Amino acid sequence: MFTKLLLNHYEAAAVILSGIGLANLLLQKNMIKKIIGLNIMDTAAYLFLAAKGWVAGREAPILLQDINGEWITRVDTYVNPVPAGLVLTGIVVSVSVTAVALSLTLKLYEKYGTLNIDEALLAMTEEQKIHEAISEHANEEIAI
Amino acid sequence: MHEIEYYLLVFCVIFLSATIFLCLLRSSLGPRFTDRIIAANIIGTKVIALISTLSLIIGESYLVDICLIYAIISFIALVVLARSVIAHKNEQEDFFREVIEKQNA
Amino acid sequence: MNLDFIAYNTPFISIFLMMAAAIITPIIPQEKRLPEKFSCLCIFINIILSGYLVYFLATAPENIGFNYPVGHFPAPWGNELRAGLLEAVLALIFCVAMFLSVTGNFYDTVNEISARRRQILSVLINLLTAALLALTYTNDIFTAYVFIEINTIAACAIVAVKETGGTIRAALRYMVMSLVGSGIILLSICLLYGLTGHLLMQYMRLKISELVKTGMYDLPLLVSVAFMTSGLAVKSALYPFCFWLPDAHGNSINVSSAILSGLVLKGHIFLIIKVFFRVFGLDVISALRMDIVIFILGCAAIIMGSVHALKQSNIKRLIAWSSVAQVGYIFLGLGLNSEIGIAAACLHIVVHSLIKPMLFTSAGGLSNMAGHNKNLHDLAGTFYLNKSAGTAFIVGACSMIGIPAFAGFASKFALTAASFESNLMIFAVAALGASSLLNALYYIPAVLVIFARGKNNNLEKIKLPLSFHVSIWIFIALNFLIGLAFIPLLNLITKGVSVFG
Amino acid sequence: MNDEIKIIWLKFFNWVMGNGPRPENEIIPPELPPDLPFTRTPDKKHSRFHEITISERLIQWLSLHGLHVFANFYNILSIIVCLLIIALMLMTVADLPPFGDFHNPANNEVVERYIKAGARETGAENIVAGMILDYRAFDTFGESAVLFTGAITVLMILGTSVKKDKSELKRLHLKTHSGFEDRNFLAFAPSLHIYRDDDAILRGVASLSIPVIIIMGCVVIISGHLTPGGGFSGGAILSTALILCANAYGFIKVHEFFSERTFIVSSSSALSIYALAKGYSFLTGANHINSGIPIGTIGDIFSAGLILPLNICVGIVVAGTLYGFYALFSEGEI
Repeated sequence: MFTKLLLNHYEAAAVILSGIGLANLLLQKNMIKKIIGLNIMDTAAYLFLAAKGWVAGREAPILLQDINGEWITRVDTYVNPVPAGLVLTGIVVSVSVTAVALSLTLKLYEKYGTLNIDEALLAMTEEQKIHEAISEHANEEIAI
Repeated sequence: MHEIEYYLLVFCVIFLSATIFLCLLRSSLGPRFTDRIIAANIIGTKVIALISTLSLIIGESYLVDICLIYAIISFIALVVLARSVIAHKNEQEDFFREVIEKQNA
Repeated sequence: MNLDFIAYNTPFISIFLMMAAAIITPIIPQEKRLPEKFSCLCIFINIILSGYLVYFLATAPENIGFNYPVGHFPAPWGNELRAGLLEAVLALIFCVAMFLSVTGNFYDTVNEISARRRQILSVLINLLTAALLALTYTNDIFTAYVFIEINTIAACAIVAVKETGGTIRAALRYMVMSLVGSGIILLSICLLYGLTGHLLMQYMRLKISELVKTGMYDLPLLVSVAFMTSGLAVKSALYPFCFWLPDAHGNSINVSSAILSGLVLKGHIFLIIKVFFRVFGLDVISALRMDIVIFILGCAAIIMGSVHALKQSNIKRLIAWSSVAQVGYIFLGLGLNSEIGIAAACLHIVVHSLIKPMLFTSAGGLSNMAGHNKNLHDLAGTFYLNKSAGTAFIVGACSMIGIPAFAGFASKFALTAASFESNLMIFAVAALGASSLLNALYYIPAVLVIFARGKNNNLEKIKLPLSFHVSIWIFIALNFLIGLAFIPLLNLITKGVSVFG
Repeated sequence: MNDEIKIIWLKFFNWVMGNGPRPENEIIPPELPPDLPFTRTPDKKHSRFHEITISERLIQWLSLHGLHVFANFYNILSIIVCLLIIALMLMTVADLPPFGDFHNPANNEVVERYIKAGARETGAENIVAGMILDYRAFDTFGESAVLFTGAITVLMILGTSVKKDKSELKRLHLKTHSGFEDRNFLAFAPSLHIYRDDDAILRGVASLSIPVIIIMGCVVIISGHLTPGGGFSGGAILSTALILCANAYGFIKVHEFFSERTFIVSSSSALSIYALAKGYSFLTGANHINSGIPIGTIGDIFSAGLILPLNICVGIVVAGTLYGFYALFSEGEI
């Protein structure tokens, strides 16, 4: 198994990276660090895909010209172009997703002054308690 | 390509990667914010050198374009970071001054 | 192949129309609520198109459906959509539910959010509809990934559309959970691409059946199906991964809750069905033992969702926890791992995506009478102030409990019938029975509360606009239609499932 | 000898930890407290409620005895779960087809057609560009829609809310984090981009480099079908020009020619053109009608049918969106 892992070392690195991302996600309390962990997971997937596309001894998939100026379109010249396209799509997706997550985090910080989602819950329940107290007080006044 | 040249370039790549790790260490440990920014910037510079070396090894001229773009992006990242540090410091000093004035008053 | 032009192009046009509508909505002027009316119009056009497609496929002599190449290149090279009877029926139901939940809560958004945000909300609704339709029709797993992401972002955004601390926190939590799911799905897609070299479902399936025969890549196949299922299960709130759901659905505004509960979850669930049926094939799934896992998780979701719902005092959170239980029913049907079980699951998708928006809309109408209070004891006596919302709530509750002649009975009946052919019959029937009891336990008090003439006698009647009443009554009519005449619908779905693979 | 090594090691250690000797004339801000980590945990007890309920008492007890145990248990459990997942994935990876082998299942007839006939059928010299904008164009359309969704959502969350007064934010901050020692003023988000007199160097560099950056971006966009690059990368380069402009000349200056209205109108119209072009192409393709768009000779700038206009549209959208993200995050408005 170890020799096979050495053979697939790119994929092995990718899955270890994704494990690191997952650990970040589970262990960190800070939302920004959590989002960094998510990004690490995504990047690991792109590394995995890029490794899937590579073929030993071939060139990048942009047409080359031979000596006579003809385009070379032999299959054994170029690596697999499909993962490159998928990675491109994936990167754009992860950019927009990260932007949305970060903007929500910023709003959370503006509301509660914390980046920790559990502390935000504490602050929120306290706010609710105050609201209830105020409304009860108002009711009592009306009753009097 | 000659063998010696090839091995030299590979050595360069390995050496650059090792020094990038040292910079990474500094940028995560850095006692001051400026240390971190400088370390991050040096990483950017080293990556540019690394990519150009790689383009020599692989023989792909497209990688040089990527170098250019990387240089632009790392420059702008440095500018934005430096500016945010300046603004942050100014804001902080204002804030502390305000609080101290309040306490005195 | 002599296909009707409109019917043939419907899958693409309906997706494309919604996406184009989303793109031009930001530059439509905001006066007279034009953006929202425009998106309603587009969804209505989609209803007509999908209805025509269902009619066409149901009356066609051989209803095998068709593959629609998107672009100039045929199947293994270009993207592809697939439209069969099952997809058409689901698309029709999704469009109808979307339309009715938007029009039914049309009055509510004015009170809750500003004009600028309403415009963006209608952009998001258009995008969600496009993503749902694309998830329904797609035949390419990477296209599915892209549209899952659109679905995720838009869903989080419509949770956060009203800016309070609770919604921001709920949206953030939802976002993180869904992003974990997306990451896992992406890894699984990478693995599958590495193993098969295709991204289109039918070609992947051919390759996978070859691989299973040779027995070469057993572990990678198992890992990829497990990752795909768990990623999509996180997004569709299967029981152990469902704790983000009540926050997200309970805190947001009514139209968001209705759309999220009724439709967004269903898109992801239908994608799981698609992956099981069209990428792996049911025999491979049962060989890899995924069906048992799904079945157990489904049973757990049914019981635990109802148990959690019993503890709620907020009406929206109660309905949200009941969604968890209903998602469990669908997974139970899926875990039976037979065509008839999947047909029952699809019927439950249809039923639930009509009932849940109705419940949320009517709960919104009731709580509007009680001064926007969502606590159950504040809703006392609201039936007399808003009779149509009260009726709809009763009908929805009866449906959820599974009383005959209501829509919920149809899917429970189909699920029970499907479980008789399986060796897991005892567990399935036990879970269904137990959950019916639990549903009754938490829905009947809620229904009784809205009749109670108690302390809230001083509430004033607020007149709601016609759009609310019309949507609610259409919901009720559809509910009775399905509940009384579900056999033709079930036949249609069964036919669709038989040509699905 | 041994001591020398020790001293060298100590020096290295001090360097790594940042404790090394500092230059004598270095300016150290005297009154500011030292750096803390990015965030800090605030005080457990918020002092507004003085009644102690049972749940609070339970929480107190837990915080004294049980919470540490629970937190450690959770951490250890999640580390174990992660390690298990990594081990499982490593076993999976060991089973996968070997890296870089041309017999892999991924190198099949699909790739063969993309490489062999790609240039002839799409007219693009860059096979990846031909693939994502012609063979699998529906994915790319969805991808632009994802970017659009993200931009609209961020605009909604950060841009359309009522701006809080700065003093209000400070009050909130002081309420949750009392005391001096906290230096984490994310919420204070000072306006970064004011025109300042001491920015002459930056303005000089920017006035030289912004035209170059814009030309670079345009070249990357326009030659997207010939060389690596295309709409997404070129748009990102263009957006860096806008960001540099905002930094050097102030945010107001950019606002003169790139406001929120410009952003929405430009990206909506660019995406509409994209959608129309692709919709035409998809519909004609699905109905087996010749679309009539000339492909041109491979290698020319004006070749590859719709790929060039699509790249330009995508470039506009991406440039606007990325600058919009930057502006919204730093200023709260575009």
